[in-house]
Amino acid sequence: MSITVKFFASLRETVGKADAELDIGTIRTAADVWRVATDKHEHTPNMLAAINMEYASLDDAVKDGDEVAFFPPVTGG
Amino acid sequence: MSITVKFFASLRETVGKADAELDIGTIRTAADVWRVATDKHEHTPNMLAAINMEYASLDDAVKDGDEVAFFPPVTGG
Amino acid sequence: MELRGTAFDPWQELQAYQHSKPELAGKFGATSIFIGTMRDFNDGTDVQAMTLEHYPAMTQKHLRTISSEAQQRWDILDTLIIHRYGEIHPSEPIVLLAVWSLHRSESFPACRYLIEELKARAPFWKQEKVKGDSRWVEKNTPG
Amino acid sequence: MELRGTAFDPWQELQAYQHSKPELAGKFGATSIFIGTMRDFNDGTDVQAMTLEHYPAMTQKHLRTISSEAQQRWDILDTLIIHRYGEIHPSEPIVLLAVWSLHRSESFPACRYLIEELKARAPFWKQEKVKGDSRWVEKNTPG
Repeated sequence: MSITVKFFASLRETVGKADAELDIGTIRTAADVWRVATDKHEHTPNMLAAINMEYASLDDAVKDGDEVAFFPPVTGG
Repeated sequence: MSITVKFFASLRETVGKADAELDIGTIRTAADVWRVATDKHEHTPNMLAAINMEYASLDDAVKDGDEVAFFPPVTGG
Repeated sequence: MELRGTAFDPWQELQAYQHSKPELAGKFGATSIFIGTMRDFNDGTDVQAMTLEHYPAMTQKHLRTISSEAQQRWDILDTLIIHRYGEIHPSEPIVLLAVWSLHRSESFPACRYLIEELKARAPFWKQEKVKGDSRWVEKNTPG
Repeated sequence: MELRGTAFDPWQELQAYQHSKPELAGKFGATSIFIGTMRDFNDGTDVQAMTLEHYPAMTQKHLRTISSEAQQRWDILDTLIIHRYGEIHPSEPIVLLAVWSLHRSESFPACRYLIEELKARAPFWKQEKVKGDSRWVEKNTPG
């Protein structure tokens, strides 16, 4: 019963880690994942989240086995 | 006192020549050039004309030394 | 801007052109390229070859004009136009257009402008060889 | 669709890709290409190098999705996407996009769609090296 968490780019630096593994416990949403994984770290309003490689809102539900990622606006191409 | 005339593509085939050299005589417009150079050959309404390499209307005036060209719609690229 | 009587490789042309302009290196962020290539069919029939007739002095003049119009309308660093004439075979490039600029918001519309204006204004005429016969192409596909 | 960790030559890639698809020869009339290249300056300052971080599995998934969306929206024959990651130096290509179709009315908007969607959705992040310091690029230039 766990969630894999990933942080990228400036967010990885701010949070101070690239990955985390959480026991699902009382976690229901991506916002819960952020709070537990970062110890309630503040985040910028333009932070993006993805659940299993798809863009998601912080209110979206997560379930056992999900990979949840947090990152700043993308700047490829 | 002369006008150089050029015919291109299907128009060259219809008219039966690629070039002509006309004495300017009573020629005033591109339409006059066409009539004299082709012996009043009929032409399709979508025929294009150029005077000195610039697109022109058949009513446009020509003068001594001009190069006047007649051709069908262009199909490059 | 160049009119070419024989087949060319667009990749070699692009590489050579960029190599010949070292002052551009590091300055452009966007390159938009269009290549028009001869197909082996048109209007439902097989085409063996094509002859591209042109009006050389007028073609050169208009390709230069179109290119400078693009440079005036958009903030672009350089353009390249190579166009074939003469006998062309299926899968050979007919036209190569390239635009170099800082950003894609300039290179994309400028490249599109070059091909649309070239097709509308440059005096070229295509004659296709179909089953031993020749037919003039009456008009271009709209953009 | 390919993610590349080292510098590539876009002309060689295009030549090799087209060579690897002999079934396309004679079938396409239009090729639209976009290349995004690293500049040696940004926001008024010199940039020595750039590191492009990405989220590999998500990047691959989204580039594939964008590519099939383009194939659904426009009548196109093939697409190619190559995108760099890792350390990149000025004048190196970052992204190469190509679209092959019958007519330019398909290849142009499809190529533009690929780059706009890639920039909006593909999870890459640029970090520039400026005077020995590193700075994250906060957002892309609008299209």
